[in-house]
Amino acid sequence: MRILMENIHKAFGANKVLEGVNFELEPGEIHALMGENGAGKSTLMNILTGLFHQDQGKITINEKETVFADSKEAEEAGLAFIRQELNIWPQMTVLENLFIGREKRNALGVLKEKEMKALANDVFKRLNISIPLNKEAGKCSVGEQQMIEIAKALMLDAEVIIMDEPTAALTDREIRMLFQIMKELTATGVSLVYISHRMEEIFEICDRITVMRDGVSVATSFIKDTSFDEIVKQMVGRELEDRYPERNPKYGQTIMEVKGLTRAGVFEDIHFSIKEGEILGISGLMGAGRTEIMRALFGIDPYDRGEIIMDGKPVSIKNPSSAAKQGLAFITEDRKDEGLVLDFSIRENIALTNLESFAPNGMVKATDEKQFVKMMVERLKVKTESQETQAGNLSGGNQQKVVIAKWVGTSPKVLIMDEPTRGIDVGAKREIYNLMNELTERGLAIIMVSSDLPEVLGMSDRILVIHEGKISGELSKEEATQEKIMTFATGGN
Amino acid sequence: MKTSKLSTIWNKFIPLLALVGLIVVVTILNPSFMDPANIMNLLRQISINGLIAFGMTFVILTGGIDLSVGSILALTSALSAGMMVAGIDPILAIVIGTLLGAVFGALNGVLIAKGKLAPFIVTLATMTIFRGLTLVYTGGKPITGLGDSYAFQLFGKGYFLGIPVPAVTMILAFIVLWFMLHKMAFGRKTYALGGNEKAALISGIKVDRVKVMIYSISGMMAGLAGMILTSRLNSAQPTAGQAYEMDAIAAVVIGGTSLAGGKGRIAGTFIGVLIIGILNNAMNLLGISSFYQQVVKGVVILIAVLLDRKRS
Amino acid sequence: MKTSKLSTIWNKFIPLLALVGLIVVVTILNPSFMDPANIMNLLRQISINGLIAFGMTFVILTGGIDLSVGSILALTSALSAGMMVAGIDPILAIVIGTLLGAVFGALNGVLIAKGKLAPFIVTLATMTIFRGLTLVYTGGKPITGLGDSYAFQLFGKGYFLGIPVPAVTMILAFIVLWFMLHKMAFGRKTYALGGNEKAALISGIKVDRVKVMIYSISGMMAGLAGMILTSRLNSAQPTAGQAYEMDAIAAVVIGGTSLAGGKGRIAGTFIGVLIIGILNNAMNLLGISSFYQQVVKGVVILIAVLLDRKRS
Amino acid sequence: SMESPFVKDDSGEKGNVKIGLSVSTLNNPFFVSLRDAIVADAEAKGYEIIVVNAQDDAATEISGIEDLIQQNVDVLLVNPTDSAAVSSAVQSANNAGIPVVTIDRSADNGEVETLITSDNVAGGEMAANFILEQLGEGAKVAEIQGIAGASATRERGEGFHNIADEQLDIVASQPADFDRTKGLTVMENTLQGKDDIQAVFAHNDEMALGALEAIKATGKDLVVIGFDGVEDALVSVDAGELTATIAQQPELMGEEAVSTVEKVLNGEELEEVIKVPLELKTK
Ligand SMILES: Nc1ncnc2c1ncn2[C@@H]1O[C@H](COP(=O)(O)OP(=O)(O)OP(=O)(O)O)[C@@H](O)[C@H]1O
Ligand SMILES: Nc1ncnc2c1ncn2[C@@H]1O[C@H](COP(=O)(O)OP(=O)(O)OP(=O)(O)O)[C@@H](O)[C@H]1O
Ligand SMILES: [Mg+2]
Ligand SMILES: [Mg+2]
Repeated sequence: MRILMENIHKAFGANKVLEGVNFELEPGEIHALMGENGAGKSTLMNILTGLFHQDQGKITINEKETVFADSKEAEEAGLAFIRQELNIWPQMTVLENLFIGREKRNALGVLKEKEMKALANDVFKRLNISIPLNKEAGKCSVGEQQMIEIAKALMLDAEVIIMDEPTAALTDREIRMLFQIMKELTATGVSLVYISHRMEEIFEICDRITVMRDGVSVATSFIKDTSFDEIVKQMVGRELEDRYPERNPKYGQTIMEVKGLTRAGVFEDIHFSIKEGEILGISGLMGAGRTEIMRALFGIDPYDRGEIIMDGKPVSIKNPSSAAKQGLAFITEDRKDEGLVLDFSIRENIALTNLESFAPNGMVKATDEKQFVKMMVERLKVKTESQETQAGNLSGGNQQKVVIAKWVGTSPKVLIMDEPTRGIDVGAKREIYNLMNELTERGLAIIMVSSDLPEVLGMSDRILVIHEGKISGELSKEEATQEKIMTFATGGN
Repeated sequence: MKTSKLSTIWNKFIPLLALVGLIVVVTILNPSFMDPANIMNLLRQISINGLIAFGMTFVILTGGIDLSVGSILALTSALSAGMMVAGIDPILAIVIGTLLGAVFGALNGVLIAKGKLAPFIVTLATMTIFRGLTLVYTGGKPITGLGDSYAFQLFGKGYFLGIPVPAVTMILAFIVLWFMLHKMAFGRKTYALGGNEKAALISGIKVDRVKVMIYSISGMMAGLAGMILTSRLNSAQPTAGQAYEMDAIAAVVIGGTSLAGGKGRIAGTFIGVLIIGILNNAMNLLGISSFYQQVVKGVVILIAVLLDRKRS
Repeated sequence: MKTSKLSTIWNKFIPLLALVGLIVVVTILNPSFMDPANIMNLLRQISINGLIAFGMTFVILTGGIDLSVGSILALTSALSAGMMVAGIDPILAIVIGTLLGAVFGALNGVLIAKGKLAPFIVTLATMTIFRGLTLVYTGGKPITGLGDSYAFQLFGKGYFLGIPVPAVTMILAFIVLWFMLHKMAFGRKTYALGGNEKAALISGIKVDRVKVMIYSISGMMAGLAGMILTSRLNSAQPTAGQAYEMDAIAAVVIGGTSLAGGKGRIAGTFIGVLIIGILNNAMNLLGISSFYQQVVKGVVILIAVLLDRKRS
Repeated sequence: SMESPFVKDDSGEKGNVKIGLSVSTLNNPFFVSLRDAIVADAEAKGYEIIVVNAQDDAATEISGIEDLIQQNVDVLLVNPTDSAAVSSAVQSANNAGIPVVTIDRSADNGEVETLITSDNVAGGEMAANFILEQLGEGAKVAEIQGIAGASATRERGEGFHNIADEQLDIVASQPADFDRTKGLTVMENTLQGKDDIQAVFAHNDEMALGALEAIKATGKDLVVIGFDGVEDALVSVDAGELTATIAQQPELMGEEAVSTVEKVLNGEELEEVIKVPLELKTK
């Protein structure tokens, strides 16, 4: 299928999101689409697949001008879209999820369960994954859910597959598998649009790249003719220093110790300690249980056994409120679902964790609050017109900064960051790394859970690897390599 | 992790166990509860709440609610009784009455889907409107003199193979709706809507159409219940069906369907209907003072949902 | 982005405009509506729904609902009347009655928060239970003979600076609750809970405690309304307060608060209360038949929420 | 203070007489008939009449009466939901100088010109006596009660129990909220528990007619007595299905009410209570 999008414009109300984008897709190619958060990548693809309609501009498919009335029509025409926001029905089974809206049925609308099961098994075999078809999708990890989405798209036998950050939640093993399949697909003439913030991936798998900046397509080039630095320059409009800032950690005393933390069937005998000024990276395969451990540490989920020691004193953490009192802070992996109140303004979100300090006797002191939020917004370089902007209207990177701001504002001793840069563009990533550096320099300890191996290697002072709920290895910054981490992560040693 | 599969199966049976427990207790306290005659009684009595609750199950599965069912019941009852008095064939009037229920339900559905309004407030408003229209139409007085068509009498009061016809109607409706919900694409869409409406829309499900369908089903079941009631009472009562929505909702929730939508089973609703029906029947049989009956009923609802909650 | 700010301000005024429009129409149709005496009438009439609706606003802002307010009103009314008959000082009885309302509300809150149950079903159950307890306590009969304490009479029937005392009470409650909602940390937590409960919990908010507080407030307002009603009726009626939850919810929603939680204002609720109150008052003044009144009321609720919807 | 600063001036133009009527509910055919009778008679006499409906809620009732006062009615006809609860509304009318006539139920406080009522207690007694006549002492009866707490429930029950407690055997007593559907199910369940019942007394005709459907379904032939004498019930009695009904006479009450209005306007002396006779209707 040949697709040509010319001079696409789109505004949401007064917010001009796309202002002249050109994009083309040839049969059998993998075409990368890159750009900062909020550049309009997802919006462009939503327009192509009929969810939104452009205000101006033309879409030509196989030399014919085309407008899809809705996403279903695009799907029927052979365009599959793996969306950035997972479309998962947590309470339905994996099988039901795979076929929602496109159930196999007879003329009367009666479902053909057997046929659907067979199809699902085929695609899972092809993806080399083994999620039970009758498992509730909500009980699958984010990574597994992502694989379900990929499977859904593959089952459509589409001519064009659009992947909007499919690897953000995946670990190396799944990514390898995915790339393998992408190669196979292109060999049969299927073309792919690949949106990602991970530069390595783009260079590994894509044929061409279009870079977007501020709603405009700035350049399209062949991957072999371009370079890392050039793309970054096109994206952010300036040169960027190294991807990871240099770290010169100065450790203080041990601030937190965890001993024998166990929750039956989920994680077992988790043991570690962390010093002031240190970044402890936590790596592992998807579903290894890293998030579960962090949730237990922060008092969101219970644990069966074990001890948490802060500043040398055993503490009891029953809920997030008591965790915060002990000086912990937690940036969750899912900012929309667990990090932000999307209807709240930036101010209200940042103030939420700090209400006690603005409202010592229950009354909120509005001026103190504004002052404080202003300071945080400036310090984290949140891009916004005003602190009254609704959090839901911010781009992903800026949302993440708001989540970080709300916790940094509490002056914690230990900051837990679960996938701190998931779905965030290079520029914003670098800012978050700088911030992590700045915080540790001031004596804060950071526990960073990440599935992005270069990030783990680039930022951690020490690395713990989790395999099936147990610590399978510990590596210092010096000895750590991708291979060693993967060995531990898969249970080898 | 391993226990979870076992406990999932176990969980499905919690409402059933509650039901069995209730039956055992009631039978011990008053053995005449188990009389075939009383069982038939019970089946007939629950048929109206049963029909309404089955329709309500679809609505609640989508995360909605239908407060107007009682008023739809009264309005369709009045309209079909009016038709009968005007000389229309009673069976035809029953069919029209049931379909009118679907039409009123569709009106709810259109307001909710196209107006993008909360189901609670829409059906709260139509509850008032339909009730008002019923009172206007009947002038506040029952409509009687519906003739003595045998078929019509049979519909509410007759027996088929020894089972009360309303109960047979309810069971048939259950089978049809169960099939729609669990074996047809429409049922999948119902669950999808309740589980994640935005995603359903993005997945190309015609969300509005499904909603209109679902509220039509709810209205239609209320209309059908209205027809049974008309036959049972041999008249149309302008005040019929008041607060019926509450019993229906309670039955759905006791049966394990989540008010947040996306999760639940119509078979559970059937059990919920039986639990509430048995409770009402048994408290009468046991001669429990009516004041305490309310307290007991409330407490049983609470216990049922608490048990249900424990399982997750 | 720029227009949106303007339209946000505009939007806040939609319920207010609806109110003004209604007042103009009514006054044209029957100028005696604007009589100071009638305005005072009106204020007194809306005070009970006002108090309940203010409390309900908190509940709905968290995405919950409280169906038990009418029953709490009846139960506290009966209990405090019982106290007065037993010779307790009427003012003390009023204070205790109001606090008992908070206690019953807290019970709802604990069941919802600790039991992790849906507010709808919990308050549906307690609605039945509290009503049953009221009937048990009163034996189904009104409680009379409350003595003739002047202060007590004043509470429901008196005037303060020419304004009916119940209206003064309502306005005071409004000011206190407005302050709590918009100027205190507690209010912020209420919104946060409704906007994203998970995020609120993870932000260290004691979600359970806030919920208990919120249902206590709702119960307390119902209790206070019950005290006013007791004084106005000079007796406690076991059947008082039936279906009051519906008017309160309608007022909250007409005032622009979303049933999904997280969005809305208590000032809007005040406007909603006025709209419903004026509607009831005006339809009586205009001599509209009570059957049609229901139809009109339902239609007005629909129009109000449709208008409100248009603004987003 | 207890006084409103905004006193209504009732010096308004005389001539056209305006009556305000507050009915307790229109969800019951008896009260619908009562309203119809009053409205018809009043209009026949050339009075203007405004009706408000309390929907069985005391607070709504007070609001409605206040709204009537606001409209400068010359006489208030009030059919209270409850005699205690209506008092403050009656007092408001007194303050505005509007004469009040209560119908069916009285007001505990406030000045009332007169009460027009059928004697519910006597009606309950009539029902019990009728069963005694039909079946003799010790007959097994079931009582189907109205809405718990409603005055009609209390008074009719009281009259019935006055006689029945001593001379009959009350085997079941359950409320069916004056509702025909509930009358039906309550009767079904009661018959299930106790199949030796000989007679049924229902606090109104609606419930009696519902109970009758349940009894017909079992093929039994019991003595069933209703209360009110609504059209349906009278038809049923004539058809030999319902054994009897203690008929109130809404038409007569309506007529009485309107002529009382006339007397009040003329300043005539009135008796404290005007009793409208109840009538035992049998085939
Ligand atoms: N439905 C919508 N209504 C209003 N604004 C929207 C809507 N969808 C997207 N936007 C805005 O459009 C802009 C572009 O968003 P888009 O999701 O296309 O960015 P993106 O390039 O995919 O970014 P990311 O890398 O963070 O996914 C953002 O400013 C976003 O806030
Ligand atoms: N809500 C849930 N109910 C049951 N099991 C769950 C739930 N969420 C996650 N799990 C399971 O718990 C295990 C650990 O998941 P967790 O999210 O902690 O993994 P992770 O290492 O953080 O990986 P990810 O990269 O996917 O976040 C997985 O096997 C997952 O399937
Ligand atoms: Mg995007
Ligand atoms: Mg994780």
